[in-house]
Amino acid sequence: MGNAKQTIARRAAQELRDGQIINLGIGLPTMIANYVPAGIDVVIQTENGGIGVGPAPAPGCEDRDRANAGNQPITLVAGGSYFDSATSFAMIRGGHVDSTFLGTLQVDEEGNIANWIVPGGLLAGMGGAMDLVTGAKIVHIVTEHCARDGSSKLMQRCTFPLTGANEADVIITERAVLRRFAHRGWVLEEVAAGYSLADIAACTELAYTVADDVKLDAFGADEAAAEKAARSVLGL
Amino acid sequence: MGNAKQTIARRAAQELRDGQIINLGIGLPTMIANYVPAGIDVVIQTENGGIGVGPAPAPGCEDRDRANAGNQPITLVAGGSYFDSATSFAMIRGGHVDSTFLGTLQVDEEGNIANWIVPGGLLAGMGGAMDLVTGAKIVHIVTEHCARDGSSKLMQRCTFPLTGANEADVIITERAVLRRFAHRGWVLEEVAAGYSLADIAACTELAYTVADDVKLDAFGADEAAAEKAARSVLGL
Amino acid sequence: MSIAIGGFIGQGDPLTLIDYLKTMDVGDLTVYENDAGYRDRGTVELVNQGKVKKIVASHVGTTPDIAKAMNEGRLEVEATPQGTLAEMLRCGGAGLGGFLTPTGIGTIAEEGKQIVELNGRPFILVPAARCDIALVRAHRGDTWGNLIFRGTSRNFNVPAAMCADYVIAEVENLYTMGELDPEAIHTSGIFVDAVVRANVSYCTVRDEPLEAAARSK
Amino acid sequence: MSIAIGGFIGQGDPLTLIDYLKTMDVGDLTVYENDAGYRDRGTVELVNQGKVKKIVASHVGTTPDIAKAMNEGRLEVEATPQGTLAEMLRCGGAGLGGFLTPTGIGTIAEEGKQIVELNGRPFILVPAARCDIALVRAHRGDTWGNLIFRGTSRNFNVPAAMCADYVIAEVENLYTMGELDPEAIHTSGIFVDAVVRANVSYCTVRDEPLEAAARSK
Repeated sequence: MGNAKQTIARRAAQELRDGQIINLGIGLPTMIANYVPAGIDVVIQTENGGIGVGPAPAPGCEDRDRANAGNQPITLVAGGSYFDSATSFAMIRGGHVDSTFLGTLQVDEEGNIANWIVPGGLLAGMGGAMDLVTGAKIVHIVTEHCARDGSSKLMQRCTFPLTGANEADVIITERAVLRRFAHRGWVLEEVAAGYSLADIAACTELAYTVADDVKLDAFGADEAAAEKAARSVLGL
Repeated sequence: MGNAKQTIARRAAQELRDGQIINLGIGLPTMIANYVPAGIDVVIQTENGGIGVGPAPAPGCEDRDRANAGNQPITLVAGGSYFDSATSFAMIRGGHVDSTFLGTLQVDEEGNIANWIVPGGLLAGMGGAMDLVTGAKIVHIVTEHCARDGSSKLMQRCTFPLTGANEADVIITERAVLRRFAHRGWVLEEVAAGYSLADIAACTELAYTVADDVKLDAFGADEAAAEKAARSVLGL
Repeated sequence: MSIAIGGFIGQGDPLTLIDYLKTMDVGDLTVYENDAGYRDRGTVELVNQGKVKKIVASHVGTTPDIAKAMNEGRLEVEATPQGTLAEMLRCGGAGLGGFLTPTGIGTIAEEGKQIVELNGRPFILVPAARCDIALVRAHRGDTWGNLIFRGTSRNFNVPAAMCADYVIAEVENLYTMGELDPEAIHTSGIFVDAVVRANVSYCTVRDEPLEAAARSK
Repeated sequence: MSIAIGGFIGQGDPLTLIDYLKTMDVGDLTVYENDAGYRDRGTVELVNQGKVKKIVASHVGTTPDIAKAMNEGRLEVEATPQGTLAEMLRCGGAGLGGFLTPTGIGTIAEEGKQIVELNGRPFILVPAARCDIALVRAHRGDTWGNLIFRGTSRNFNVPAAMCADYVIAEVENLYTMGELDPEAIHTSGIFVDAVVRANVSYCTVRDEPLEAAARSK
């Protein structure tokens, strides 16, 4: 599964539409910027106070006052600008951000998201995640399908404290893409290369229906091939 | 009473303290800026979005985008700046303006102020007055003592719709200065030249006590003298 | 349909867009604006055309025709404290449901509003105003909609530009992206949906102030 | 005593003032800040000195010592959504009693809060935070307290500078009045009570991000 994150980021980037304003969470979601399809121009907002985030600066050109919410150095593209935190969350909460991509610990049947605290674990804090899932027009959950212990992160009902209730719109994992509709609930739209419908059913707890036109081998072929090659080299 | 407004503005300016941030209402209050005592530096905020209002520009040098809330051309002194209306009222409501000077139709025993609408009259609107009387630390009412029909503007109880309840701190008229204290209510502190304690009592409906050290002939002597001279010239 | 309009008794009024609106077949508008313009110019023109049902404003004393329209029952005016109006628009743009203000407690501004007590102090609960359209004017703007205002013409243009589903800005000077200083943008293009060139000017301060304006606050 | 502190995990943290606070004999502080600093630098130092009773923050994962202080019962942390915290400070500075936010509905952010329904939609009523003191940092400032920030170091410095009875700004570059562009001031001197020169730097982005920071959002 070494390539799972890349598979997810690459597939998630296919969700982008030209002209959209997006916010990318820390970690895996930030990688999505590396896979923006040709011909698609998106504007990246960072909740600590910048819009128009561009490529990372060249080594040695980092600037203390140009960073994202994960403290990684950034640049701004032409037309970008800076603002304060109250204004930033006016943008986010006010629905001016089209789409957000966030990792998660759990996501469930009702679109509930739990991504900020493990009961009994150390409190870090929700940061801007609660505002992002509430305010962004489309909330994409980008996550490995299963937790480290093998249990499904796509649960019937979240057991951890929620980040947002009824907010998840799309789930993108290294194995599948599910989209949630008002009346139908979660619909399985795509299955990644190397997985079958039965595989997805086996590792998914939340109820979903399978789209009539579900796409098999829809994405991840490159990574699956690379993985297979690696395994074969290793004699696995 | 041709000089009444000047008398009021001149006396009101004596209330200013060095370093204060003030907001001046349209009309008579704006005249106070002409009488700021030597050695006193105040910063003038205008609620339409400027701070550090300076002298009026020279004729011909007016700028469409530098005006006060009454649409009069302004300049800014060094250190002044511009801002939007939401920020302007954050300043005003948030108690960052030390003192405001406003005209009124009525002011009463409880410090109620009515200065924005006459029942049955045309609606113009309260503008920023309600926010100013609520937010400014000290609210100075600067007004002629009596209305045109001779009735006292310093009433037992306002009869017009209020601008603010329990907000007036100081009343400055061409005849007297009264200050309101939490437990004592209104206290007559000064009487202008040409008026006696009995004169003030006769034209004031709101209840007040007379300060032990009330000052008679406290202000307005110049204007009273000028008026007397004018009357004498006219043979009145 | 609700429209937020920037400007302050002429200063920074989006007259190009208002002129355009005058040519359109629209009606029943509810306008959120500090005022109705200056003298016979601005939103008052839409009122005189019968396009406006209601105006939520802090002061309409600078446009004498508004009083006439009210008296004749052609227009409803909801008088709102200036700071409350600015915050209503900002909150509408910020995704907030409303806010608690001490302004207007004990006055008719309370009427029809819920009062909430916090720490023994009463506040008026004011619902946010989210509009369908906003019209604003800026001194400089780029093709993405970043805006920079000039002087006291910034005023309600900033909160108005935040509060609507579709925001149109007229700009006196149009720049390409990257020409404006990223530290000095007053309104980010994220809030703005369309930019047009301003083709008429506004003129305020060289006129004598109206008596009505001078009398009231 | 309550203190609002600007900055965002190091970016724009007022370290000169925090260093000064370290030398002072104060305690029982309640701090409103996005976080507790970065690694071992910032408000976390005041916590380690035992000066802080409670911190209201959106995220304290970038300062490992905070977890220790919480576990040992030396510190109370009130986790608050980042946008809610920014708005609490702004509202405190704007004289508002509070605001209604949809953020956190259906989560523990609701706990102990009043829920207000408007047009069928529930909102959390969040009381404003008005603090005794605020500490902020700016790139440029003049002797009256006008401030201009740089890049993403603007962040919480703007709302923090509004919300307190006494606001102290450290500035990297001090100017005399009139040297800063009146159109480009981010925080007006009306909000600021004292200005000092910043004499220490902060450094964030050249370090590798902490694992804790990278893991959580």
